[in-house]
Amino acid sequence: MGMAITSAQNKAAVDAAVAAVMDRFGGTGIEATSVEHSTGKHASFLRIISPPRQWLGLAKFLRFDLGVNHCSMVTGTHFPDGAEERGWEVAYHFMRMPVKNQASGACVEHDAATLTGLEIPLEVEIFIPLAKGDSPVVDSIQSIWVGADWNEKETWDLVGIEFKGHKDMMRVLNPHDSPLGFHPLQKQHKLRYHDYNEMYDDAQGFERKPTDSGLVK
Amino acid sequence: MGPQHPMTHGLWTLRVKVDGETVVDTEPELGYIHRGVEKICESRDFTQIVPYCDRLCYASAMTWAHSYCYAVEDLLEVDVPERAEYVRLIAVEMQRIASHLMWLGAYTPDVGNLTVFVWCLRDREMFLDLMQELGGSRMHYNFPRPGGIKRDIPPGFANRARAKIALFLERMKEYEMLLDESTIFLVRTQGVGYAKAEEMVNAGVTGPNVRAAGVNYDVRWAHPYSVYDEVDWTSSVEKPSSVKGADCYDRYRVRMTEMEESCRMIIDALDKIPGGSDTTYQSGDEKIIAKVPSRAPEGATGHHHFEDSRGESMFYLQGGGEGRGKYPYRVSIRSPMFITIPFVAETMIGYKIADIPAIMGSFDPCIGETDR
Amino acid sequence: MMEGGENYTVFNSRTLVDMVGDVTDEALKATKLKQLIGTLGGRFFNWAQRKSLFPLHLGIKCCALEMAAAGGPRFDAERFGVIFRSSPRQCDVMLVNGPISKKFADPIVRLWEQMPEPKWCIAMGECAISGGPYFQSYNILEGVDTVIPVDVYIPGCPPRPEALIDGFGKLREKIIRIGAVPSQERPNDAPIIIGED
Amino acid sequence: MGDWLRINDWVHEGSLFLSEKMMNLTPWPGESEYIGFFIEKSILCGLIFGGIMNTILVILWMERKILGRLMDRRGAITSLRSLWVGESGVTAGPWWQKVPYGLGRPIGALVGFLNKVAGNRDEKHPTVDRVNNRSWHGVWFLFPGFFQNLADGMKFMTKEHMVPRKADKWIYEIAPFLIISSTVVILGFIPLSENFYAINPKMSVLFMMAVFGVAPLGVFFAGWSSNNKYTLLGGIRSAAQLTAYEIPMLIAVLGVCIISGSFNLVEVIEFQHQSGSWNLFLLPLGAMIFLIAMVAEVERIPFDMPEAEAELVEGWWTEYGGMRWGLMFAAEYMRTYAACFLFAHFFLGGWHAPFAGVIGSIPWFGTAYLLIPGIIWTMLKAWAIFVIFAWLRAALPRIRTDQILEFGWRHLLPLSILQLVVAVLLRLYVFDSANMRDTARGGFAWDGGFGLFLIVPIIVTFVFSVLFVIYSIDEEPGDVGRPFHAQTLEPAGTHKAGE
Repeated sequence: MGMAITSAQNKAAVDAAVAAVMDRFGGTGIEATSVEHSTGKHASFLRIISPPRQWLGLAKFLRFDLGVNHCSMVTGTHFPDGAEERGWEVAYHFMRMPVKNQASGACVEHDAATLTGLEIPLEVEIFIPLAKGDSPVVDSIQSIWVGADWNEKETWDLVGIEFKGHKDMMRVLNPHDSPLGFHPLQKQHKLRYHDYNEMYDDAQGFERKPTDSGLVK
Repeated sequence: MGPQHPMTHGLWTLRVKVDGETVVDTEPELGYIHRGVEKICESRDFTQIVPYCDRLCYASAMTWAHSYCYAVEDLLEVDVPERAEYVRLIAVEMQRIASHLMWLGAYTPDVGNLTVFVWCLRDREMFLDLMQELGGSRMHYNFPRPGGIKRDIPPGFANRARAKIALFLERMKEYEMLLDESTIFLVRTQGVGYAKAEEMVNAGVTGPNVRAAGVNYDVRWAHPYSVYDEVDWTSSVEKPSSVKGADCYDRYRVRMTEMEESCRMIIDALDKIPGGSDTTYQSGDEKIIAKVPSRAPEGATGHHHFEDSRGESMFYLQGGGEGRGKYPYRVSIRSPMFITIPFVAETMIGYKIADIPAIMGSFDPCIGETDR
Repeated sequence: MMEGGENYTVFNSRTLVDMVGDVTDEALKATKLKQLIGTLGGRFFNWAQRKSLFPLHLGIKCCALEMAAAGGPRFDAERFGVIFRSSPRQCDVMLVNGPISKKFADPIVRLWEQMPEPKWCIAMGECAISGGPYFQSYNILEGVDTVIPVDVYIPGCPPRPEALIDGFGKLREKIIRIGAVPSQERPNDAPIIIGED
Repeated sequence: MGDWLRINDWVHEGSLFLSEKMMNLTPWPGESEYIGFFIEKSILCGLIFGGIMNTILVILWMERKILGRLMDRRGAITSLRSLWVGESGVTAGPWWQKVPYGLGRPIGALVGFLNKVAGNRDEKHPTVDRVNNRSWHGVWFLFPGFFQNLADGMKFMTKEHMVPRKADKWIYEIAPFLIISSTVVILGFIPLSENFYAINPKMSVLFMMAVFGVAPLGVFFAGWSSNNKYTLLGGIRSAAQLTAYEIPMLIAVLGVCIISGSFNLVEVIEFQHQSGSWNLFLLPLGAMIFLIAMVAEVERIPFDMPEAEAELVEGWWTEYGGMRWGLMFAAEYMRTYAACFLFAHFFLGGWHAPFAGVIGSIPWFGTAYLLIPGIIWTMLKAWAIFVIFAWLRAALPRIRTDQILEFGWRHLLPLSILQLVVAVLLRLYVFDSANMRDTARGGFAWDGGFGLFLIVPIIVTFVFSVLFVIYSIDEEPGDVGRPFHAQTLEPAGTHKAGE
């Protein structure tokens, strides 16, 4: 009981992070705000909107100065109907964990209420809007967070966002022999039988051939 | 190894290069049950997505559905009634026990003992029965709803849960007798599969696997979301045995203690639940489910970090899809095992072939969520 | 010498064996002994086959856990001779318990071809029957019967372990009805669906 | 002290009589001895193999039931009942009408009769019948679960025979037969009773141990010829493991032979009886080593690394299906069974009833007790050993290959030499050959010269038990360091000598 981060700690950490980011990157197009979750404990998190040019510098700042050591997720989104400068968007989610390498037979015995400064867990959300086009490119952060490696692979595989500087990019979820440029989560790909009539008139599939007939036995 | 191989706990391939019996290089290969859930969810409304989230991970359906529900509540700006939060906590912790039991059951055949596997299945049935009372189904409960829960806890549930947990805690001693006191089990798991805390965190490994290395980090207290700050529990952290990090035995111990903590949490939550654990509200009562708008405005986003039984799961939703916002525009799922599997594959290098299942199993892979 | 299937020609004894076999066969046919032995032994072998159905230990998705639970104490499929083996060479039944993705279509056909005749296939769960909740997906086949012939369908998402055991019961009924014939010679008209009768 | 069930003598006399009668009709009456020998051996082999093969069903059944019970399950409950009641009400119809010459009519009548006695009871309650069809309710004499293995074996016969395309066909085909034939040969040398054995050469122990070592060759052949990485690894592991455990096992057996003064199995057993004490109490360490090594030799848990299911699918028999696999499966259990027999013979006094002297002196009961044929005692002892095997399988996880080998070479081998020394000392300085007796009670050769009956076995067993207890008490959990780190950063073969 009582072993959770209080909202005061949370607010303090996020405010300090916002101040640090704005202090370092103010005026470069990077916007850092403190946002509240709209449910539950209404905890705050740090949201940064960054142009792609500044991304690598921001990432290094987060990793080495703010101690954000855990890359949670990379999400790419396709906005074919969006604004010109936001045809694609990459959303990153990071976490800060109070981690040290442990000596033998020891562990971090801390009380959550006593954590201060950079030890307080922090949630970071970063949006990077990319311009419209066929080949969206963003810098890879594979070398900063190892955990971003497979996340980026997946984002490229499903959404088709290229990560500049990523070594060993390959398909992870789709078959290796998928056609070049096939990224199923792009919006021009419809769900296979999305049409209502097609779905229900011939629900058993007696007349319809799967789109992949001939590809498999 | 794979895709059909008893080691893999699902369908995936691990290409292993060996020199004699020593593993020299590994390369995981996923995607054998990639189902495109993220794409399908873009044409489902917010309630229809819950069953898909159930089916993400076959060993812990409840946690994934809850993970989604918290994210969609963040998107739709809903506050959940407190009683519903308590029931959710009970359901999630029971699912965590069942999932860890399934892990233990799958892990012990990896090191060669079939008895514990069968016993774990036996005890898992108790918790499946309890969850079946909540959701109505054995595995995919479809229990939480955006804004609350589908049904309240049924009459007599609390007493049955208490009795079964008391029995289960007795049975856990049997497991510990059979495993912790067996020298063979110890030599198979101790000193095998070291993973360092800092490397794991950097590589994105979360949950029990990283807590086994002595890192006291748990989303449940670091980013408190449900009523976890009100019930009585402590994060189960194992002291690693070596500077090299946590070995398989540590990961086994951390899950065992986590099951005990979950039992404690459930009992405590049953005592503290507002309205009392003996009352049952009708489905749709505002005490257990809040009013939820069915559309999300364009541009709204919601995400939620959630402590799944395998690590930190997360949903990231963008509102404003088709049907004027009735569907989400983009659903993105963070699977803990997707990030963990490449790390585990590297961990194995240098060990013997016989250690591959021991190491792989100790990280608790679940391919359903990995491939999505 | 080792190529093709012509290994027996080394001693040129194949023809001899064939000839002796043919003569014996004719003699047996003439005395109807073959029919006698075939009918009598056939029933016993039929019994043996239907009482010992080894499914392949192949866990694809959710139903794999119900498959495991069916082997556990409460349901205990081993009572009925259902024992899970890991190698396809030693199995009689392929229990397909999940969606078949495009990537997995090839391996599962290979697994099916590695199993010796007579063999059966049980499609367990909606995903294996028709694609289930993922039938719209870009990566999922519409049921396993698009790649391998299915004998018994068990609906449910996932079916309970009792349903799985009942599925094996239905498979036994099928075996007693049409005999333990290889999968190519089996009448393809009426797959069994649990819950129909 | 003799056994009234003198099967060897009966068969010998009977076949001699038969051959004399037969040969007197031919122009070579003097050859009847050889013909008689041939007939005798054929009958005996048939009896021995038939007996052992049939009782293997008991072994398999016991394992399933014991494992099932330990795992809170029932185990197999298949019974022959479904032969006549069909499956869930579905039958094959009056199939006996297809049998030519009307020979099927008695079968039809039999089926009808069985259906009346032990068939579906009530057509109005199909669910009850369906549940009953799975099992034996009310019909105890159908031995539920016993025929599961019969069904398995018959099924293997009908399975398709497949040879992998890349396999080395000849060796692939030969390997299972190598394994099973060498196993069957062992069974021929096992006496089931004082007067019931197929053959009893003077050096039977040596020969048996030699034949036991042939099967690993077949295993290695099978693993290599399948041309599969799992089977190859399994075969290599098997070869390494069997070599490592053969030596301690042989030395343990050597201890037994030294203390008994014979390489003949029958004489080893008779010695145990006549000297008054089973070898188990004289050489407890040897018995333990022999048991452990035997578990490893027959590749059962915890030493089933060659067929480790978790990493090597099914080990060296992954590529075998159908009857070839059935043969290897049977050979596995035959070896296990042979191991049980050997343990019973070497250490548990073979066919001699336990406490024959004490119980035999009870007036009426004792007489009846001594009349129990030795073959029953042999079987019971072997089955009791098999219970230990099954128990181990349920209780223990699997050991890693390097740990298996290390345990074999570094622990079992020195211990086996130690027990060899103990055996030599006992035989040379303690044994009193003058006190051997061939009575129901046995002799008292182990009185240590003090006239105290069985003083030596008691002391040895007590000392061993104390040492074992001391050894097996765990130290404080906090004090024990973890085992050494097993990670090899340099791959094998890259080490240089002297580093």
